[in-house]
Formats: sequence, C-alpha cells, structure tokens
Amino acid sequence: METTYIKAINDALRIAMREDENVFLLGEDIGALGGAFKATEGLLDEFGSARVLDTPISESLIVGAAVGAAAVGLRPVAEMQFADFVSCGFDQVVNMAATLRYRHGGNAKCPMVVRCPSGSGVRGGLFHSQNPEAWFTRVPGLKVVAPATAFDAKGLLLSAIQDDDPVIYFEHKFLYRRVKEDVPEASYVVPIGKAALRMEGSDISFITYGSALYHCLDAAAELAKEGVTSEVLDLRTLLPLDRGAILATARKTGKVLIVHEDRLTGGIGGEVAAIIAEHAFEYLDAPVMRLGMRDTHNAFAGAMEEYILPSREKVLAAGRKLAGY
Amino acid sequence: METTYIKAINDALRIAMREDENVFLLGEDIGALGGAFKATEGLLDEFGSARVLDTPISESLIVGAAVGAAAVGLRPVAEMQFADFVSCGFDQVVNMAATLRYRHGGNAKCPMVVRCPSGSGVRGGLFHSQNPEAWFTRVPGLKVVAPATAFDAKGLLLSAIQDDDPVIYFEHKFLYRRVKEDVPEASYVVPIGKAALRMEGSDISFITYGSALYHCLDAAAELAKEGVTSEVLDLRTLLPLDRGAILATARKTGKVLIVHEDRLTGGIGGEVAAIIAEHAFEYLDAPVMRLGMRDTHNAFAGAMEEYILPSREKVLAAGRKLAGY
Amino acid sequence: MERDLELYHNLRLVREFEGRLSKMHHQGRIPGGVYSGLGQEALVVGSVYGLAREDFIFPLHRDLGAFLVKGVDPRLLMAQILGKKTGLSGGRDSFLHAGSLADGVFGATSMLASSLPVACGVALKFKMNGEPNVVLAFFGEGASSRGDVHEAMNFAGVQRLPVVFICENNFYAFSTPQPMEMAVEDVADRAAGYGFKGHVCNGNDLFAVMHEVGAAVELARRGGGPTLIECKTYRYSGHSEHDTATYRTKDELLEWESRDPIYMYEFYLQKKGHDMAALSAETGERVKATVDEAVKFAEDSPDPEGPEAMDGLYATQV
Amino acid sequence: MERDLELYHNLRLVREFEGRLSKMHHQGRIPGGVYSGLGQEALVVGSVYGLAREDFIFPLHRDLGAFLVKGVDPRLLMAQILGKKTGLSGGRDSFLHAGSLADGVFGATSMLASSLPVACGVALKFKMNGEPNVVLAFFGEGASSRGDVHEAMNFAGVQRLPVVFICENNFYAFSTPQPMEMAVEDVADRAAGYGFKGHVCNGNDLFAVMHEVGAAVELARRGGGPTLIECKTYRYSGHSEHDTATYRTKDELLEWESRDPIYMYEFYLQKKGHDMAALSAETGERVKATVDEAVKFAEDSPDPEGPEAMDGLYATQV
Ligand SMILES: Cc1ncc(C[n+]2csc(CCOP(=O)(O)OP(=O)(O)O)c2C)c(N)n1
Ligand SMILES: Cc1ncc(C[n+]2csc(CCOP(=O)(O)OP(=O)(O)O)c2C)c(N)n1
Ligand SMILES: [Mg+2]
Ligand SMILES: [Mg+2]
Repeated sequence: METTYIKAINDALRIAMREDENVFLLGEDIGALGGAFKATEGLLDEFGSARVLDTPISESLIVGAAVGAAAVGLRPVAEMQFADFVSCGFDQVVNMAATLRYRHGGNAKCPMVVRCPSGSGVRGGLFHSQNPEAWFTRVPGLKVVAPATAFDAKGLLLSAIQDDDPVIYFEHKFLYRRVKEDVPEASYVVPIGKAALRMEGSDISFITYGSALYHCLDAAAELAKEGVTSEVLDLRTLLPLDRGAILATARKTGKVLIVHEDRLTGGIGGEVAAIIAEHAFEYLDAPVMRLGMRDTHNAFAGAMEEYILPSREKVLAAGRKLAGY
Repeated sequence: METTYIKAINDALRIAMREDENVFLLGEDIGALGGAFKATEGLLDEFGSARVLDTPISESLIVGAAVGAAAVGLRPVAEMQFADFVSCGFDQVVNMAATLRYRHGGNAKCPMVVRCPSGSGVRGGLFHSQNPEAWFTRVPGLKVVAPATAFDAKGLLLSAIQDDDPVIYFEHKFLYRRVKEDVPEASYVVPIGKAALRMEGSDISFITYGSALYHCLDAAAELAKEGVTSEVLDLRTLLPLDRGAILATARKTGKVLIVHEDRLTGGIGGEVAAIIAEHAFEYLDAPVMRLGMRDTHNAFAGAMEEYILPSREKVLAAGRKLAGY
Repeated sequence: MERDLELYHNLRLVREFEGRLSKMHHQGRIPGGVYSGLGQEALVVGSVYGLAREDFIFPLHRDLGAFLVKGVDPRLLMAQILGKKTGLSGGRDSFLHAGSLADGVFGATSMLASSLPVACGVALKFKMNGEPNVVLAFFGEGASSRGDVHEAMNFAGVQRLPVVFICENNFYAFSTPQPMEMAVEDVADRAAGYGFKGHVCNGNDLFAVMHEVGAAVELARRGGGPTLIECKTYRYSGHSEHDTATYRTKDELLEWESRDPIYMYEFYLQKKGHDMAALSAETGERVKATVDEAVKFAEDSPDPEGPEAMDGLYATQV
Repeated sequence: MERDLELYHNLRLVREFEGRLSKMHHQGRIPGGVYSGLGQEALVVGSVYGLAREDFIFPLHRDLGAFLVKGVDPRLLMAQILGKKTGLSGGRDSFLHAGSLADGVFGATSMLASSLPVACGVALKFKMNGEPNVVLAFFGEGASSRGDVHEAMNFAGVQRLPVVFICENNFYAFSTPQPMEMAVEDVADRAAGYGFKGHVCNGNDLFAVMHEVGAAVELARRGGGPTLIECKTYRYSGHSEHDTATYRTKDELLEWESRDPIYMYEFYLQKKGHDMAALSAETGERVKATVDEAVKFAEDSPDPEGPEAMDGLYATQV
C-alpha cells in the first residue's frame, strides 16, 4: 500500500500497541491532537488515554518516566515534540536510560523508545531543525536509528519497540509527507544494526542516512549517466554502526564520500571516516571525503538554509571530484 | 614557581578577579568549602560572597544565570561540581549560551566560562569519571578547551575568562595534584585555538590532549630508545581544532596515532582522523590509528578501569605497531 | 490622560500587528510559524508599559506585544518575522527567537521556560551592581511544568533577585488543557514554596495587570525580591496559525471574547468622557499606518545572502 | 512486640553497617567514597519498614539503610560497596549506584533527584495495571533544588500516582546550609503547588516517620495519589567520609546527637518494660555478626576481571 513515512510510523505504533498491551505512548499533545505532526493520530480513540498519555511540558520527566515504566516491564514509546527538545531531557537519556542495565549489574532491562522528529529543510530555524543524533551515538547502552524510507520507518520502529534496550529513534520531518512508497500492511521488523545497500556500483561509495540518502541517490543516478557507477549505503542504524557494511563498500570502491545533513564537525561522518581510514586504509584510492551541514546553526532564511545544507548539487559536485581522483 | 595543576586554576581565578571586577564565580560549595576539589579555595575570603556565589543544586540555573549575567556585561565563571553533571544543564549550554550571539544577529556577547572537572583514572565510577567534551565540540558558538599542563591550565583559563564567547573548560581531575611544574606567578594567556607541539620527531605523530598527553610522552620516550622519533601534538583547544597543526604533523610523519581518554566511538579522535584522512591523504604511509577508552561506561573496579582506559603500555604498543608499518 | 491614551495606543498597536500577521500568514506572506497573542494584549501592555529602557524583559512566543511596548522598532520586528536581513537576528531565526539587548529585550530559544534561569542572571547583575533595574520573565502555564521554572524561582527566592515572574495562564498548552498540565488551579500558589508572594489577576483587565505587576516591580526595585504574578487570559487563535484548535469549544471562545481586553478598556475611556468613536477611528488609523510602514519596510528589505549564515557565531574568531 | 524488636534490630543493623563502613574507610579498606547516613536511621527504617517486596524504593546516596530494610542481602550490598564481582552491579559502579530490582530497589545515578521522574514511571505502571503497590522516592533538601523534582511532583499530582516523596532535610547539601539552598523553612510547603499534601515530621522519631509515611502509603495504595513527607534530621558525619565538615559547629552536632533516633527508641522500649541492657547487648551481637559476615563475604569475593567492563551494556546485542 502506498504509505507516507509519517503514516508508516503511525501504523507501526498501532500495530505494536495491538500486539502487546505493555506498549504505551507518552508525550506532549499526542492524544486528542494526535501529536504536532500527527504521528499518533487516531491512537487515543483506539487505545484510550491511559495508553496514549498526554504529559505536561516536561521533557526530563517524559524520558525519566519512560525509564521507570520500562524497568518494571512496560514498553513506553516517548515522543519529543521536536528532536531539539531532547536537550531538556538529556541527563535522563544519557545517564539514566543508557546505564540502567549496566549499573544494575546486567539485571535490568530498559525497553523504551524515544521518538525524535528531527532534521532541516523545513525552514524551522535554530530550534526546530536540529539533528542531535551524534550526541547519542557516543553513549554506550543506547541504540540509535534513523530511517530514510517509509519501509524502514515502520520496520525500525517495530524493532525498536520490541528491543529490550533503549532506542533513540530519529524520524525526519522533511520526509514525513514527501516520502511515499509501498509498505506492507502487516507487522514486520527491520533489524537494528544493519545498513542497507541502496545501490550497487564499483567506482565510488556514498555512505549516508536519513534525508541525505535522497541527495546521494540522485547524484548517483546522474553520475551513472557520466559512466560512474556508485554504491549507496544507507546506514539506518547509527549506534551500533554496521562496520562490516561500511568496510565492505569502502574496500570495494576505494573511494568514499560520507554525506549527512547533520553538521560536518561532530557528525557521525567523522566516526565513519575514522573507521575507514584505520581499517580500510590499504584499499583507499582517494581521500575519504565528507559532506555535511556547514559548521553553523540552523539558520532560518531560505538562502541561508540552502547555503548550509547538503543538496543534490553539492553531493554531485563532491561525487564528481571523488570519482576523478 | 612549582605549581600544581589545581593551584594554577586557583591562581588564574584569583588573578582574573583582581584584574576585572566583572569576573565572578558561581557554583555549588565554591564558597566556604572552596569547591569539592578546592579550586576556589581562599577566594571567598578575598572577594566576598557576592563574587563567589554558592548556589543551590541547580545545574541548569547555574549555566542559565551565567548566560544572563554575561549578556549584560559580567564575566561569570560557573563551576560544575563534576563535569558529569553538565548533562543536567545541557540545554542551557548548547541552546542558550551557544546561540545567544547568533540569534541576536551578532549584537550580543556571552563572555562566560563553564569549568568542568572531568576525567577518569580516579576510581570515580560511572558518574564521576566522564569525559563529556565531545558533546560540546559539535556545537558552533561554543569554544572548548582541555589543558594538560599546569601552565596551560592557568593560561587557558585566563584566556577563557577574557574571551567574549562561551568557553567550556575541561580540567582533568587526575592531573589536579599529580601535575606540578614551574608556572609564572604573573598573569598570562595561552591562546585558544592553538595546539602545542610537545615533542618533535619525524617517524610518527601522536595527537592527543588532556591526561592522555602523558601516556603519549612516555611512549614517545620509550620509542626513542628504540630509534623511533615522535611528534607529540597536544591539541589543548578542542573547538575550534587547530587544523593547521594537525595537518602539519600528519603530513610530516605520514603516520598518526590519535589518543584520548574519552571513549573511542564519538570522541574527538574521529573528527581528527577524518580531517587527516581527507586533507592529508596523499602523505599517509599508514592507517590513521586511534586509541581511546573502550566503548563502555566508566566502570569502577580497578581491573575494569584499567582495562578500559588508555595507558602508557597501550599507547606504546599502538605506537610500535604504527611505526612498523 | 496622556497615559490613558498611550495605553490605548499600545493596546491597539499590538492588536493591529498581531491581526496583520494572521492575515499575512493566511496570504502565504510569512515564511515561518506565527503564534498569535490576540486576546492577551492587556497582559503584555499592562506589564511592560512604564518600564525603563534598562529594565529587561524575557518574552516568550506569544509576547510579540511586549517587544513593541518595550520599544523595539516595529519595522525591525516585522523584518525579523519575515526572516529579512534587517530583522533582529538578520534572518538567522524567525518570529520571536531574537531579542534586542539594547532595548532590554532578551531573545528566547524555543525551549520553553529556559529563559527563566537567564532572567535570574540578568537580575543578579542588577543586584550585584546595585542598579535599581528589574527583570520581567514571562512564561505560559504550560511552560510552568518545566524544571527550569523551579530552579529559577528557587534561586530568585534565595538571592532575593529583582525579577517578576509573569505566568500567562491561557488554559491551554498547545492542545493540552490545564487539568492535564497541573493538579492545581493557580500556578501562583507555587510562589509560597520559594519564599515570595504569588498573586492571581485578571489578565484581560489592563488595570489589574498594571496594579499587580506595578507593585511587584516597585518591590523588586526597592530590593524586596521576586514576585510571581499569574494572569488569567485566553488566546483567540489556535496555538499557531496552523492550528484549528478543535480541542476547545466555540462557546468557550465566545465567553472569552466577551471579556475582550480592548473592549473593556474602551469602556473605561468612554466613562472618562472620550468620544470613543472618534478616538477609536483615529487610533486605528495611527496603528494601521505604523504596521503598514513596518510591513513595507520588511517586505522591501533584502533577504540575507546564504553565506551570512556563517556570521555572528563568535565575537572573537580564532 | 515482634514488630518492636524487628524495628530495633533494623535500626541497630543500619547503624552497625554505617559505622563499620566509616571504620573501614579510615582503615583504607574501601576503594570509593562513603556517604554516611549515621544519625538518619529512623528515617530510612521508619519509611521502608513494612513495605511489600513489590513496592519500590528509590534511595539516594545516604539511604544505605533503605536497601537493608527493603531486603537487599547485606553481603551483596557490602560487596557492591567494595566494588566486587559479587556486588549488585558486579563492580561496575560503587556504593549506592546500583539497585536490586528484584527487591524493589531502584539504583540511582549520581545526578541528584534524577530518580524522581523514574519513580513516577514505576508508579505509572502500578496505576495502569491496577496494582496496589507504592513507590517511595527519597531526595535530600539539597536535591530539592533540581528541576527534576518539580517535573516529577507536578506529573505525580496530575496523574495521582501512588508515590510518596520523602525529603530528607538534614539542613546541609555538602557544605551549603539550607538558607543558601532555599528561601523557605519547609520543603513540604511545595506540595500545595502540585495538588497534594505535604507534611513535616521529626525524622529522628521513628514513630513519627512511620505514622506520616504509613498514612501516605495507605493513601497511595487506595488510589489517593502522592504525598510529600519532609523529615527533619541530621547527618553526624561530614558529607562524605573525606569531609571534615568545618562549615558547621560542634554545638550544632551535639544538639542533634542528643536527639539520637536509636536512643529515643531505646527509651521507648525501656518504658515498655524491656531489659534494655540485655536487649541492646544481644541485638548488638546479632547485627555485628550480620555485618561481620557481610564484610567477610565481600572481602573474600573476587574482584571483577577487566573485560567484564564490557558486559551488561545491552540486553540484546546487535
Ligand atoms: C521544552 C519545550 N517543549 C515543547 C515545546 C513545544 N511547544 C511550543 S509552544 C507549546 C505550548 C506552550 O504552552 P504555554 O506555555 O501554556 O504557552 P501558550 O502557547 O499557551 O501561550 C509547546 C508544547 C517547546 N517549545 N519547548
Ligand atoms: C545534579 C548533581 N549536582 C551535584 C552533585 C554533587 N553532590 C553530591 S551530594 C551533594 C549534596 C546533596 O545534598 P542533599 O540533597 O541535601 O543530600 P545530603 O547529602 O544532605 O543527604 C552534592 C552537591 C550531584 N551528585 N548531582
Ligand atoms: Mg498556555
Ligand atoms: Mg541535605
């Protein structure tokens, strides 16, 4: 069935709640309103206000309460209204959730999901456009996923809800209604920790995730016309990284361009580049290149946002340069 | 004068407060107690409780109030009792302080310092050992420094206090009383943004900062006996990185080992490796190697802490491997 | 008399500005979100009117009027809302995510209530330097649930800071009605737990607001410490102009529209002997002209260039 | 009668355990920090005694006694404190940064008061599933300044959660005296702002604690929602065993030592006709034996191996 990315999320939540009565949702305006982006639309009607819980504006409480509920057997799915606000519940994510099992000597589970609507390109400005994923990919005990397709949005969310560890789920606002594709109606999972090879080729590799996937696919299609064949690897899971897939494509083509919408400095691209530079060094035929948002804040004005974000054209230019090495 | 690292910090605070009456301190137990680590010892007596302000246990308030005071012309130096607790004031650092100037169209200043006693090796366990620096190095608008020597501890703190931008100052608990060296009594600054070449050589490069510097120096000394000469670059400032110095040493030796106490995945080493892999590729004779804390939490037990942290021996082994390429 | 008319002018200016934004939004002339304060004019005018330039205000997303009353140039504010180069943030952010420190207006981030600790920092400076200035920190009843509110009020109580906390209780946080946000009727009750006074007032009644906030401001100036004033009010529009506000009833809206702050104030002016028809028309002309000019200025202003996104990050580049 | 003696045993056990730690610390036999609860025994015993295994407690750094009363094996607790493989966290962290979910004891992080939102989450499960269990969430008067306390109490009020918040007011947060932490005398006053009751009680008086907390627990079990109980008490030791506590006077300490909770309770037992000399000696022997055994178990336990630091991060490895 043709399904948008946001509808896929909605479907996953509904399926998970039907399959397991321990699954419940909490967050701001997720009930009657169905969430700021309608991710939870219709769920209050079907499951009632105990399982679709509207909270006060208290991000630290939302995450913390999810940890507590998870520790005693529920499977909470918390929503941040925007990913940007996870900074207000930061301690609960990185110290409370991430270490729960560890500090209980392994005798605890923390099966919770924090949904974070993230990303730029929607004229959101400084505080409604952030890509905070790399704050969390450096925290052991967490898992971090960032689907780019509607299929993955659904399958990764179902995986995340079934997972016994805390999963930070970054859903991309720009893709909500722009991505539309055939998605099975039934329940299925996309495994956490596995990247997806979206395109096979032999000349250069794009390693990417989230909204930037589409720039890479577009650029790869264009490059194909120029006789350059590309691999496009969609990471999907950012913690733990699929090192096998990363190294395989790097070794295969010897030329890697890492692309993400997150800021260049401190984005996950640095980690990916470092892994390649250390473990695929002998195979490299060119510098490991990176393209990310420029090192500034998420400026609002159209020309500014365009200037700082990766785009099809920027990826293409970088890809050409790489292919030319 | 022979001065410990912690005494150098104390001296810098005293000098700054004498030089500029707009400088004041705020934090938990910094007054009568002189701080959990005695960094502010004696300052209450000299400057009074208005300028050495004991606050309630409210990290978000501490950082936020510093931003407010800075915006109207004071120069606050906030203390986190442990760096780990900066997670409780995270939003104020990354959203409020870091964007203040930007969102006021450039017409604002935020001359504040957040002192964060960080680091492992002191049997502090999960929440008194953290190295949170890389959460902040991905945030434009902030500056991040991490001195390794007593001289730098003083000079960088004085620089940070004089700087018109928010500076997150990571001081290393392990070094507080273990580092002792000649430090000028007078006021001086160490410029933010400049790395220091601690040792010159031609075979391999260590790039490091903080407590790991000493492991690198020890390993380099040992390697010298084996006929391998090393460069040791102490980054000192982590945002902005001194790209010039990083690339210079990488190009010179063609063999780089990045070492930090911060966790391997997501530490600043990934960023440094990526910069080298992209911009010094042609000069590389070996994989860019990294050594950091293992990807887990700061475990408490002695053998565990030893197992996960970098050490002289681990650096030496990695250095030998690198030299052997 | 002078004051009566100034207040009236302010009320009408705020409403005209807000109303225009709503219209422009529906015409697709505004690039970002618009969070209307229509209906809450008495609250912002009554609390900010009469402050000195050196006093600071910390407005939130619905406090556009506070910018205007505090002295921010309507043209710059409109340019800010349109994301223009001439806007307060030079196009870097939109709507009220910008301030004008020279006018004593602190720009908020989006993180609700995160401004309150910062407001304490400004007040701390006033106290430390013995300056007789005050800080007004606004927050919604929804934002009152955030931890930063607690940390800020507690600290303000301990340090007896010259800050007035103003809670705009408009009974909803986005779609969430007050009973889902808190188990009490009055946020003002919380002041007792911080060692200062809390008062509830009718936020649609200009005089009530001026009276309560005025007294709190005077107390703060005299070194008497903080006060919490809760103003009960109502927003006519949805949460943002995108929101159709189906979570509330038409009757409820009607009830509140009948308590319209400007209407109430006009009744007062009429009692005082003004020819309200004439005054209303004349004031309407004036504020319309001001807003027209602001719109023209803003729309004629250049957009920022892309590379300007890299400027303004640091005061001292390394 | 049975109960009287059990309570006495608990009080003495906690004191013996705490006292032993202090001694061992000074002998250099404890690798990390020790935060003594000596003097606060009535508070932890009185509040935790009588809870069911399914009830949950959220102890903080000074609530070692709460672990013991709730049923955590003293040997495992001692092993935890020594960082042994047999400890609750298997050596991964030290002292009270570990819990035992099977015993209904939630392990805290170091971030003070960050447990309170989590306590609400556990209570939410009890409410959702209609289980008649309760949650006790402890926090110091110092920790009361953190935003998480506010967010948690507000939410607990809205949802009428079965949680009892217990503020241990021992008048200091590390070196900071209460007047620098808050502008009120009683933290309990804050409950009113969250729509539930707050009570102050003498935390050194076992009966007072049992009475207040007991009533709150019963209320919570019946679906009556949260309560805040503030217990005034005093820690005899410094903040940690490293702290010489020069920020307070000898006289103040003496005054509080004269309100010793165990002494008070022994006076009660004596009034009830017990031969206190005999009972005290006998109980002393028993608790000494228990702690001896715990120490022996812990010290004989193996240290964890280095690579174990990598285990326990994930339930389902990828
Ligand atoms: C920390 C944080 N969480 C969530 C939001 C999203 N948000 C923006 S406005 C709003 C409702 C605010 O309600 P209230 O404080 O009552 O102000 P009002 O809009 O009613 O004037 C929400 C939830 C935010 N901006 N910041
Ligand atoms: C968020 C946070 N900030 C600071 C600290 C450091 N710290 C540990 S205990 C303590 C004092 C706590 O005082 P209180 O809550 O009154 O408990 P008490 O020690 O008096 O029992 C401080 C400041 C911490 N653990 N967590
Ligand atoms: Mg509201
Ligand atoms: Mg205390």
